[in-house]
Amino acid sequence: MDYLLESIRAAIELIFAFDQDIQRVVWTSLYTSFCAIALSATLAVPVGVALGLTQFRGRRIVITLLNTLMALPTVVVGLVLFGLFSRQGPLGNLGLLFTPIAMIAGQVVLATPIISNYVLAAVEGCDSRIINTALTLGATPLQANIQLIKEIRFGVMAAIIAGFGRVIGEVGVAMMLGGNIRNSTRTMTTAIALETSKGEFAFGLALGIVLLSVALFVNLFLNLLQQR
Amino acid sequence: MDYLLESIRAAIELIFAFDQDIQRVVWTSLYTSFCAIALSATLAVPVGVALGLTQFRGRRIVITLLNTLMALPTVVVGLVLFGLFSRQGPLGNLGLLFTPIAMIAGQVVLATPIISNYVLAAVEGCDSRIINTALTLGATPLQANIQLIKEIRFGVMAAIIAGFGRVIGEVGVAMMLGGNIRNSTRTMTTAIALETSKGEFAFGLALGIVLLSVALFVNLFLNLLQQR
Amino acid sequence: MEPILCLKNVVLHQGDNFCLSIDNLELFPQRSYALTGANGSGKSTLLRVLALLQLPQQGIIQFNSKAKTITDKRQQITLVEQSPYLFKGTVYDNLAFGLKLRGIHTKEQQQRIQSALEMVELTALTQRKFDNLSGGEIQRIALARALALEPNIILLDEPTASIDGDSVQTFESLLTTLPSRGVTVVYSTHDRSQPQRIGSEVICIDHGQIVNGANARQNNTSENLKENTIWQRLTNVHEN
Amino acid sequence: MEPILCLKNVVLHQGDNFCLSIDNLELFPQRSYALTGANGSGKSTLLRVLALLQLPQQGIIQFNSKAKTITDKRQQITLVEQSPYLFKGTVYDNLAFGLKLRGIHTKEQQQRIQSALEMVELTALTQRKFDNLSGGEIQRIALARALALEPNIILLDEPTASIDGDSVQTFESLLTTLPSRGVTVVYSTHDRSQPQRIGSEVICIDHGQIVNGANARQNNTSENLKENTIWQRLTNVHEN
Amino acid sequence: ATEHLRLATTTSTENSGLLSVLLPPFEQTNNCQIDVIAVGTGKAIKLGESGDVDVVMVHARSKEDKFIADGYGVDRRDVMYNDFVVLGPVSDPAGVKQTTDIASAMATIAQHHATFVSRGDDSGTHSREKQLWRAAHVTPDGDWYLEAGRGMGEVIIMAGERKGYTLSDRGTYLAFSGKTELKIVSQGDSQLFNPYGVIMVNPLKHPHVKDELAKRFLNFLVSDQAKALITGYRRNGEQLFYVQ
Ligand SMILES: Nc1ncnc2c1ncn2[C@@H]1O[C@H](COP(=O)(O)OP(=O)(O)OP(=O)(O)O)[C@@H](O)[C@H]1O
Ligand SMILES: Nc1ncnc2c1ncn2[C@@H]1O[C@H](COP(=O)(O)OP(=O)(O)OP(=O)(O)O)[C@@H](O)[C@H]1O
Ligand SMILES: [Mg+2]
Ligand SMILES: [Mg+2]
Repeated sequence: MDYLLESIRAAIELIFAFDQDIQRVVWTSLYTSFCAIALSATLAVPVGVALGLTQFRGRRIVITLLNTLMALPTVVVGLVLFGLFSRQGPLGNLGLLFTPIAMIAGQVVLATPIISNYVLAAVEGCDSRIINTALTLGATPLQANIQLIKEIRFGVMAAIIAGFGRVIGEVGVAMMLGGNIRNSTRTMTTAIALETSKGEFAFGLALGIVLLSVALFVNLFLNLLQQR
Repeated sequence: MDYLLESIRAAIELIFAFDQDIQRVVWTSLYTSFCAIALSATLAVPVGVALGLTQFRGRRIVITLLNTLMALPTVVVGLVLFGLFSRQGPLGNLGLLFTPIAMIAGQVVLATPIISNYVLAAVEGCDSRIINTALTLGATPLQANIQLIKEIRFGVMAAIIAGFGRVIGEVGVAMMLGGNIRNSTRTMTTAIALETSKGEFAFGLALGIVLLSVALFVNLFLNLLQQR
Repeated sequence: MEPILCLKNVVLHQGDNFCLSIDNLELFPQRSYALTGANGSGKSTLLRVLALLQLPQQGIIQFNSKAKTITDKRQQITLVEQSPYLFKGTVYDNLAFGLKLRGIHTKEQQQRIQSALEMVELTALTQRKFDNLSGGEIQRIALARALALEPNIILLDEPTASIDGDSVQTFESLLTTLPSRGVTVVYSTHDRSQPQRIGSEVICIDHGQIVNGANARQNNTSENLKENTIWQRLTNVHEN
Repeated sequence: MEPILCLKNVVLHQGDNFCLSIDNLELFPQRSYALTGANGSGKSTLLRVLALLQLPQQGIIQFNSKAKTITDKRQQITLVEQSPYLFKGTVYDNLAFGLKLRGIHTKEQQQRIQSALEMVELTALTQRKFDNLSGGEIQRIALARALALEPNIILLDEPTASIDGDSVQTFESLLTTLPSRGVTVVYSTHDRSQPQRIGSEVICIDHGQIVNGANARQNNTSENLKENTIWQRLTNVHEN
Repeated sequence: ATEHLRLATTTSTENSGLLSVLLPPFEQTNNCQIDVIAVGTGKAIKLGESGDVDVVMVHARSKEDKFIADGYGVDRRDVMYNDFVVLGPVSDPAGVKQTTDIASAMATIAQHHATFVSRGDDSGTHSREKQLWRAAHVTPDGDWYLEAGRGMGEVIIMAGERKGYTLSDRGTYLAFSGKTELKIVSQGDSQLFNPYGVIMVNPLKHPHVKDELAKRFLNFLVSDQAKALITGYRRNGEQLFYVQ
């Protein structure tokens, strides 16, 4: 139990010292997560809206598959993308393995089902009159859908926050596709995993506290955005 | 890339052979996830509903904290609960470390913020007349809240599915608190991690396919429940 | 006679621009009252206060009944809102909701639901889902849902606003008979001749205040009793 | 004269029990039509078809206009639904939505919104949020939102159902003047004397079918023009 | 009920597959079950310190000594050893194959700035790698030196992908030899000797430790039966572990 207290002290020291290694690691975590979420939202929001609004044969099957993808373990995503990006793989000669781009790709795969499911739930729960109201006021179908997204912005923001939490806190993809290379692809989570495997529990936990503080700031910021 | 194909073949063999080891691992994954989700939902649904319906000072702060908790890395949850359950820790003499109970505890911590955030979003998006309609028809405040939950059941089910996906697919907590002990706390995800670290990529991926199939069945079942 | 529901010095601020302020309002049992007033004058707000759904910031609401808990009181006062919400499920489920809460199950539940739907002439829709109904159908189902509960006080917010001409007549006859069956009726309306047709005292609201009172104690309702088929049905329900 | 909107052999099944079936309906420009019929007879459904929102399973809808795309057509036909939805935001935002889509910004946008809110006498609510309005206020804002767009055809589903007595008069006078300003008006109503007051042809629907037609080609509207303040305001808008 | 004995060991030991041959005879004769918790060396020792396991089996002599000196462990036994090898691409750009001893092998890699992937995780292997750099009088630094902070298998894969060199224990290399193009470029130096020790957690410090059973287990590991099992264990036809 001691190490819980110890780690809080260590975390505070870490945050105040904020040495270059930590800065680097925080920065890598943040920018991969942001890129991943931006890409993933661009993909997932339209998917969620489309699934929520259209009726077609097999729709429930598609939704169930999307639900199932939320159970994708990070290791599995890592393995599959590793197969794509490795030298032997079809995208091997791009040399993307163990770069941030590979990590971002993995995180997009993780976040997309989460965001689309969230958006889907928001669309299914929303007022059925929104689209017709927009159309009769002269909107194109696309504009009507955009208005729908604006109307359910609370749900969309919640989706993005959930997706962000998932990718900034995940370790498997970052580890397998990034490689946890110091000064390059080491993120907060892979650093925590490393410290833990060394038995440096207090330091690992301290990094965890740094991670949560960073996530808190990002969420405060998203919250402000939303209230605007 | 070869191993992708190889692993699909291996997965099919695995599923059809379904030997005792695999059975055991699937069963451990399933029952810890179910227990965790049952506990977590009992906790999280009321929290989400309460946060969605009541107005109080600091409400947005509480919500932002809850959002932040979605970024909790599994390793950090593992570390903290390790501190509690370890022999040195306050709950040490219960001897829970490296048992399914410790894993369930960790999974509850992971799933609870996800489920409550989802439910919160559903409540914030729902029709504001529900509670008053139930009250004026003679419901107690509790009954009115239960009716609200029934009205947003699609959202609640989505929350539970998301939470289930999170816990059945996560590896950090199962690894650190369960210990990946063969015939005892080995789950599908820790088995995948083990095989991967052994270099048995195809077998790891095959287990991943088994995991997704299991998740698919559970989701199909939840889907049926919902449509009833 | 004692008033059954009574507001004293009630003040309720809503937003920056609206304030409901009622010095004294006494509603007597077995009468019918019509709330009139312009849009935004506070009719719906007053009805929600009377239904014990919205608590005023100041003042006293007295409900003359043996009920102790607020839920017991609410079980005797039912409000049909201006734009009613139907629960997800069938029309039957919606009508059964309040009955179940009152421990009314099986045969009696079915009978009450049947008669309530007969009153609003919608028995054909019993098994219809909540989300494919016309505006008037929704309103009539909400009315039936309240009537099935046989409350002591029934509060109706513009109950006939989207109901067609013929049905309005049937419904008004029903409303006319309720007081003599022991029910106190309060409804809001924009139809100026409706209070007279039903035989109700008019309470006129303007900017959240009562401008002509329901406190002149003449009872002009009891004479207006009509015997008609719907009324017969209602009688049957009560005798079952 | 050519009809502006014309339905031929339209069949629309809705659920198992309802079928809208219109052999021939011709609506002529600059006239006003009143849809009447019992609850569930199909008024709202027909209005949604006329608004090009709901596609019938069979039949032809002809809209006599130069507009090519369905959106261009819809921009000339505006429907106010029976229970209107207000977008999250202020009353101003709601009125601005359609204007922005038509490329109307800044000054003209403000003026149009101002005059539309004057027509429904709600200028005081310009900056109010969508979720704290009374039932009648919502309906009036939805009407203003449609009027601000100055459509060729305006479709109103029970536009005066929750509007108070005085405002109904003002609004009816406004409706009466619209045809002579080039607008074709179709509205549904349960008020039997309303079509006469406004001077509209009556289209009566029963079980999804037209039972007395709008195809007797007498124009009984144009005489009923009234000059009043609201009309003056509308004129100003058009001349700006 | 069967008694459970908790053994914390390094991932490489578990992954070699030896334990599934070595443990069952002991489990049968003693009617017990050994719960193997495979983690990093540092964490395995930490689990021993906190008393969450009964026995620790690792390969990091200095850490083991400290563990015992601090009073957490008692009764260390040498069980077996294997050896480390330096892996590199077939083309061997730094010409490590030409060197004869490990010190010059490491020095050559550093001179050529050839990519070297380090475990970077304070594991037994990583400690040994640092020791080897010291012996070669090199401070590894620069773009060519990648500190990966991952398990042995993953590091072999990474080094393969990057066409670099790395240090690995022979067992893991054999397990991954089908998954990488890396070949052994240096082996056999006495400094690559890798002994495994087994230590019982001090029952005086942690009374719940099953010292009775643990002691029997330790005795078993150094018994002739165990020795035969260890030396008889083959993977891809190669012997992985040796006993003194
Ligand atoms: N989605 C749907 N599925 C099945 N039936 C529907 C659906 N929507 C409406 N209906 C039915 O179609 C009929 C016509 O509905 P509509 O809303 O057009 O009636 P209306 O004439 O506007 O009635 P009101 O005066 O009550 O507004 C009703 O009986 C209604 O129950
Ligand atoms: N949550 C709120 N916040 C601020 N103002 C509100 C809120 N709810 C209602 N109001 C205002 O209170 C006033 C009274 O509303 P109420 O719904 O009681 O009017 P009403 O008499 O029922 O009108 P109508 O005839 O249109 O139904 C209105 O001006 C409305 O805008
Ligand atoms: Mg009202
Ligand atoms: Mg209608």
